[in-house]
Amino acid sequence: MPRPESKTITFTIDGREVSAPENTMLVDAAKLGDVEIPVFCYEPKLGQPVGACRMCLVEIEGIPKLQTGCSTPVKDGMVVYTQSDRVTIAQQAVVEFLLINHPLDCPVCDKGGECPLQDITFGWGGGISRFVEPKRHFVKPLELSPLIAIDRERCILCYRCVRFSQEISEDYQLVLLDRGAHSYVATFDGHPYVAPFSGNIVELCPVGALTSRAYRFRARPWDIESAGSVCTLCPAQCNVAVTVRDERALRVLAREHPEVDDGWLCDKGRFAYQSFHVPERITQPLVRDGGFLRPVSWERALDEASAGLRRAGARAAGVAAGTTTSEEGLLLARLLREGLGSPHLDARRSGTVSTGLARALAAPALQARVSDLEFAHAVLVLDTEPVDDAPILDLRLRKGVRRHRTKLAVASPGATTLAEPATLCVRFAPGAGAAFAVALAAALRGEDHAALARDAGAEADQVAALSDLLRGSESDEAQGPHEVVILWGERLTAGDSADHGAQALLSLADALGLADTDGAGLLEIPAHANGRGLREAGVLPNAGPGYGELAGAAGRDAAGIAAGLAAGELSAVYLLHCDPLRDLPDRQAWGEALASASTVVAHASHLTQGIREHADVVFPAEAYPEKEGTVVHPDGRVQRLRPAIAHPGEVRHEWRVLAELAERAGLELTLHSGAAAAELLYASVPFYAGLTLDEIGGRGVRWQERAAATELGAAAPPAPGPGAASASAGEAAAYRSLWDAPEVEFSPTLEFLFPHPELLADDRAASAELLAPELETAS
Amino acid sequence: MSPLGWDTAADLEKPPAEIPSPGEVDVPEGLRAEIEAHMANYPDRRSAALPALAAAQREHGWCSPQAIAQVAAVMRVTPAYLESVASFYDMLETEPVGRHSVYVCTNISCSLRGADALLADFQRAVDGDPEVNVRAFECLGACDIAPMASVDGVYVGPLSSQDIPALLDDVRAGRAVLPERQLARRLVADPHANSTEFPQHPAQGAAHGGANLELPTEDPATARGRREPR
Amino acid sequence: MAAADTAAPMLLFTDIDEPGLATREVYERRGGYESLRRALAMSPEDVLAQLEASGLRGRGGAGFAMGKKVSFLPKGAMDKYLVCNADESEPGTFKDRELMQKSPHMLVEGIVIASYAAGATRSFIYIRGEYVLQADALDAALAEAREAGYVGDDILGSGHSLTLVVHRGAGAYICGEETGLLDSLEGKRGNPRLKPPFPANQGLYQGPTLINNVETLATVPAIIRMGGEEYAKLGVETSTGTKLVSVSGHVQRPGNYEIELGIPSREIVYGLAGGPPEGRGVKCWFPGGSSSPVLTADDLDLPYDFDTLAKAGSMLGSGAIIVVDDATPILDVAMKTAKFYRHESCGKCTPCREGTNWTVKMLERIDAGEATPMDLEIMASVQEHIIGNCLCVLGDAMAMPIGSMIAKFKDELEAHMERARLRRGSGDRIASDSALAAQGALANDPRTMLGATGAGDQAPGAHEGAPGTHRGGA
Amino acid sequence: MASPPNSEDGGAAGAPGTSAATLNVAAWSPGDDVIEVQRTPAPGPTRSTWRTFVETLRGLGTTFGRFHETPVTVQYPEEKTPVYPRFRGRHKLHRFEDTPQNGAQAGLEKCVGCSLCAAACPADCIRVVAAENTPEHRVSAGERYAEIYEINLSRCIFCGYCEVACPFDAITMGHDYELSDYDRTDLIFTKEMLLAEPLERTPLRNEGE
Repeated sequence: MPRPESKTITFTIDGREVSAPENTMLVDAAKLGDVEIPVFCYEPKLGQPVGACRMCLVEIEGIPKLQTGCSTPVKDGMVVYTQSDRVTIAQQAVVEFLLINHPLDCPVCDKGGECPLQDITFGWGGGISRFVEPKRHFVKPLELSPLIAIDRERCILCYRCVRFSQEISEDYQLVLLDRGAHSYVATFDGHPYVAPFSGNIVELCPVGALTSRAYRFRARPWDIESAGSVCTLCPAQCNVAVTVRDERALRVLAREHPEVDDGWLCDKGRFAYQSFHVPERITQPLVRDGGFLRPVSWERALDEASAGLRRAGARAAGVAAGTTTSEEGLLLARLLREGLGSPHLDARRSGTVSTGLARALAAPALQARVSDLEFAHAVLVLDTEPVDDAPILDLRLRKGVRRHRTKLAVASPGATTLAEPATLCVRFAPGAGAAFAVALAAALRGEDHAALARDAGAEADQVAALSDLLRGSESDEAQGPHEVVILWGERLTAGDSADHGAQALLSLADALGLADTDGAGLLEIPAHANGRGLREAGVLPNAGPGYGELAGAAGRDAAGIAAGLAAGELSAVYLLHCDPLRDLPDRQAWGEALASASTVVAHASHLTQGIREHADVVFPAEAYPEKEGTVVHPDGRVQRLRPAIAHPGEVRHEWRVLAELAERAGLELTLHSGAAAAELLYASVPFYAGLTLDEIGGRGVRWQERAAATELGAAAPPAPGPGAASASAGEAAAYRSLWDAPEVEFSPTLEFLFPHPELLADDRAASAELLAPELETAS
Repeated sequence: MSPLGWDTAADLEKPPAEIPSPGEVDVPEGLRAEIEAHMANYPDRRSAALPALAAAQREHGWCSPQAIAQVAAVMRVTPAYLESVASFYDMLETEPVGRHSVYVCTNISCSLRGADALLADFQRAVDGDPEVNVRAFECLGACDIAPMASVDGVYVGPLSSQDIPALLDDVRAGRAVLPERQLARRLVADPHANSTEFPQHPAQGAAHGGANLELPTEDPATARGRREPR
Repeated sequence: MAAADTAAPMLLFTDIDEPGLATREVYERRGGYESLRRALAMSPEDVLAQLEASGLRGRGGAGFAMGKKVSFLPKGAMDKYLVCNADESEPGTFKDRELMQKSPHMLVEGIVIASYAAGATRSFIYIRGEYVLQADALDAALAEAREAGYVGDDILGSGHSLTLVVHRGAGAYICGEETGLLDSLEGKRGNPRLKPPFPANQGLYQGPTLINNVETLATVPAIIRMGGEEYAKLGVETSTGTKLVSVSGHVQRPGNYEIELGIPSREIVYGLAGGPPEGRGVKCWFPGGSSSPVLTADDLDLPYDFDTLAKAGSMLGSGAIIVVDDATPILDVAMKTAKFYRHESCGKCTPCREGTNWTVKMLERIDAGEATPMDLEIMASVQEHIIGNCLCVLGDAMAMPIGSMIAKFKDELEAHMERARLRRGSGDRIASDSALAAQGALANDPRTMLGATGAGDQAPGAHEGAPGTHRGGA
Repeated sequence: MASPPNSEDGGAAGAPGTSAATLNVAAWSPGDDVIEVQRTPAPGPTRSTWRTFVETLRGLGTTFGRFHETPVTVQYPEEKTPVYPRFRGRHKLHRFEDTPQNGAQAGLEKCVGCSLCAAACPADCIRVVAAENTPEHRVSAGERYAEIYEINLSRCIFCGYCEVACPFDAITMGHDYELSDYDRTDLIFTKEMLLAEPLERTPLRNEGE
């Protein structure tokens, strides 16, 4: 769908000529001329303006009544006054009305100091109130959910929170009850407001009516600093601003990036920062000694790890996941490949896509941007559940349907939360994603797909309907090329049918002409937060940095490593931000594998079961605001993590630990700073060539849009090997809840969402036993 | 006193109130059929919220959480959405009330003719009777028979305090309330509206228009006396 | 009877009380649905031309030309909607009730003709939930009309189709505001929407929507029958045709009257409705429902039409005349009015939500003797701050009459305030009343009317800890 | 303003000397804006003799005239110098007295931990970490209280902005000026120290003294 284009017009505001794009709302256009029009209810992210608060009244020449600046689009030659007597009186009147029932308890209010109501009262209010009647008083604060407190005295009924619930996250749980001056924000019958995105209402609230219970009274705006970062708790990599006080993270806010997150955050991203500062966090190196993990010095831990790995030599293996940065991935790869001579490493959950296909899938022409999800004519969500795998994209898909009438189709093995906005929902058998894609590609090519659909456990006519939807009707074609985005999950290329899945995707792309259409393409949601970056850094069994060919034979993939360890063919494994029992399929196999491994080295921040029971050396892992390094968004946006808070305890930069181990294994790296590690990465990956930290900046840069992108090289996709795509059992039950993460488990206010309460008790107890005394003496 | 809900926190033990899954809520068959029929009337199923809630209120007596959950289950919307709608409208009760409703209009035209005293007398007369819900109501659109009341949807007026016992007897017995005072029987006041050709409505007698209406006859002094009973 | 001189041509009320007029049989016997046949024989453009020629102005309150409203709808094939606003809840108004109850087919016929002219294929009658009898009458009439093929697919072989649904509201004044009505019809809370976009472009379900009052639509068959230009000859130049007026309050014969626009208001109040009870005079009167600024007895000679009343600082509104006699304290009228709008404010926009609430509190303080003359100024200024600054007109609907009462009855309000203060000081109202009367302070204060607060307070929960009942004597 | 001890007496003693240093504008005038001040005694034998004897005797007269007076030295630290009532000394935090009104219970801290003092402090010497009151553990009258309240008195410039900023009159500047210590860390005053009554009361000057 063509993105709106607008021409620039000139209008006059307070006697100043200002140029602005036509039809921008006056409030936004005025900012271009350095004129501020105060607003409460206006928030463009929430959709159409509602004009409820009446704070933004302005005078427009030729219109007798005052108009709301938030809902009046600018037109050429418009003459606007925001300082005239009429406007001043009206604005003072609105402030006076709003403060009638506001308790003015700013000193105890968490919003104090960063409160739009304070600022606007100060800037546009009359200074006095003529309201002498008693104000209303109620019990406060009240709990709206375990995460959010509500103070109804302070509410000015701007509708932002209920609009969010109804129009953005579309959960319709938070509503306004009663009428008129009695209206109040509430939920149904005292149920809590629990939804994946509920925390956004705290940030939206222009007064202190909705506050975060985790941040409650922790700091004042003048006590804190804000540090830009990138949340790496899931592949969506939302841009965030970490609120820092005394070098600890106290809060996470959205740092709006229209190409990444659109200004929203999921509750995991918003509240899981608490897990960085809990006593259960590992802050010292641990070594297994006499069957128990014990805190030791760094030197000892490095010695043990180094010795264990060297003993294993080529029989060592590595698995990276979670928050691992690309630099760390690269160093792990070099440690294993060059230092130990082992090709066995992986950053995927299972299965290997052959290099040629991987390169073809990464071709810049095929890559969709995140904003394409919003503007495309049709979007197919294929074998992924956005709300669990990359939550923020769920909001983007809903926005596309709501605002741009994007046709949304969902193909999944189970029920989807996108059923309501979706035009079409198609089911297939669990694990049969690749087979389904093959059937769909056949349908799109106009071939007989009935048998293929049956193999995938889908209904043939539904597959046909889906193919019709993706192809678009003739009237759609009249409006220009039909833009289709396919949002697919990594599990489509999992297990044995990885190549089939990749092949099917490429033929889908071919049939829909995705490569030739601007605004169309493929967008993969990898299983791990930096999945794409790690693959590009060469953390793959069959490819080096930048999908380069390997000198030697291909190594084992994650499943292969597990099998190798269990069979004794491999003896050591290096786990980077990965507890295989949690993060990788086939828990049982991994349990056996880790039990038989002679050396297990792990970087972990919490003692989850796999680490607790099997790791021999545990290095304390960094949380993302402590890290320095590069991560790559699923759409190829290279983003930087910069240290925002201090390392707790004895935590060290992980790239430094890996470099140290690599040097002990005989490599000459001479890395002295995080920037040097980044340089090494950008030099190693051909299509990152020439990247600098300045170029990445705070907003990141898509490598596909840089000249060096051609370095990826075109690869003729090899023909699929023998054997049909089949359901892979390992991935069948692998839909993993958003809340199934140690960061959720160890965040005090978030833990109620953790889906495995039985694990929670175990992990807690073990951590407390091991770490608590140490921490007490340390503090 | 604060309106209900203002001081209420969420019960963190409860699960979030999402759209009830089918089978989670038992819906009486008749109610389900009625709501589904309403939904078929509109291009968007949400439009049926008002008629559906009204139907549920007839079934349950008020829009109880259970009633709302039932409607939500049939309409496939969240209960919070329906609660929000129900609490906006005066005729949808979000608190338990008596099964019979007596809305006494206390808006300006009725007030000018003594509705406030009528309401007070009504409330005294039903004090302690949980079955009859007497409440003040904004203009019911029957200022020509002021002061008046809508008794279970039937408009009667003009009323005086003397009519209250008879009226309540009729309500409790399930009879038609004060048949001779019902709006349905009233002719328009405009003397020109009815030319000649048709026979007079027997119940209305010979007189046309306003002539058949009894204006409250008491003088201001007695009116004042009645209004300040204590 | 004096009214006989002003005998207007009957268009809507012709034999309105004929038994059985609500049935198709009687309605057709009286020439019903002839206009529909005639309209369907014309092109939609011709029907629209007739409506424009008639000069018919909307009867709901705003008085916007109906033909123009229809012509604003975008042309072309799309889902267009026609919504009949039968949410008659302006205090003092009860004319639509009469039409729907006694002549529902006239409305149905009007809707079908208007939908034909507007190209709308879906239509809804949004009737207030309190009108049970009337909604039932409409449902019955609709069933008959469907049976006879006046509503449904391919009406009378014209190719025009229309689905018509009676939608019952549930008690909210704000749903009479057209955009609030649309939200309510979509199953939401009846909050008004921001305009623009206007309903004609983006209304019900985001489609172009024509919204008209019952009386307006019920007039359509008469216009088609007699021709637009002929209709325009009735009334005065900018206010054509006949109008139903609902007269209530302190008059001897309250009820609905059909008048030709432009007759003197005195004819209506004194001639038709018989004027206030014996021995009383008119203190003030609302010419167009409770949201119109009040006029005084001096204004009774104004011709009753849209423009004259607007020029006099008020409005014709929905044509509901409420007469207040001189035995009624103006404060009680103001209090009733303000409380009504406080109760009915939807709460969406700030000035209306807080302004109505604040006004009631100030009035209560005045009545409780806790106010000073400065409070009258504050109250007047609050009304000015509300007018024109709200999302919809409900705020204005309170602020205009209250503002007009403060302006026109300032002396009385100040006297009231002063007496209340004295009473408060002496603590005993009855005793002090006689004492004050002795001093002549209570002249012209019969204090008859209503216990404007106390029992009449129906806002669910006056949680603010209201100053309490102030009518002493407890 | 706090005056140094004995400033009045010192001023009186110096009076003769200053009167001797007469202003002597030279005959020549370098310009209207230049005034020449002669600081040495005027030359000449008469003048010199006068100075040697008469002035010395006059000075001794003053000295002996004061012989009968008691000493004015203040025996600090045994004896405390009084300060004026508005003297800005070490801060104090306050509790509600036994006045259980306005929702405040007796003895609750007035400070709600709003941090406004920290915001107002130009020396950045106040650190407040707030926490939430619970029914079981109620410290202040509001929703929040100061869990940590520290003033680094080695940085404080005693400007008094903190008491001006405080919306609850919870912090005021006291009269205690004895703020020396052997260790800088001991100069970080905690909430308990600030809430406690000073061991010895600083004497106040009387009105007009």
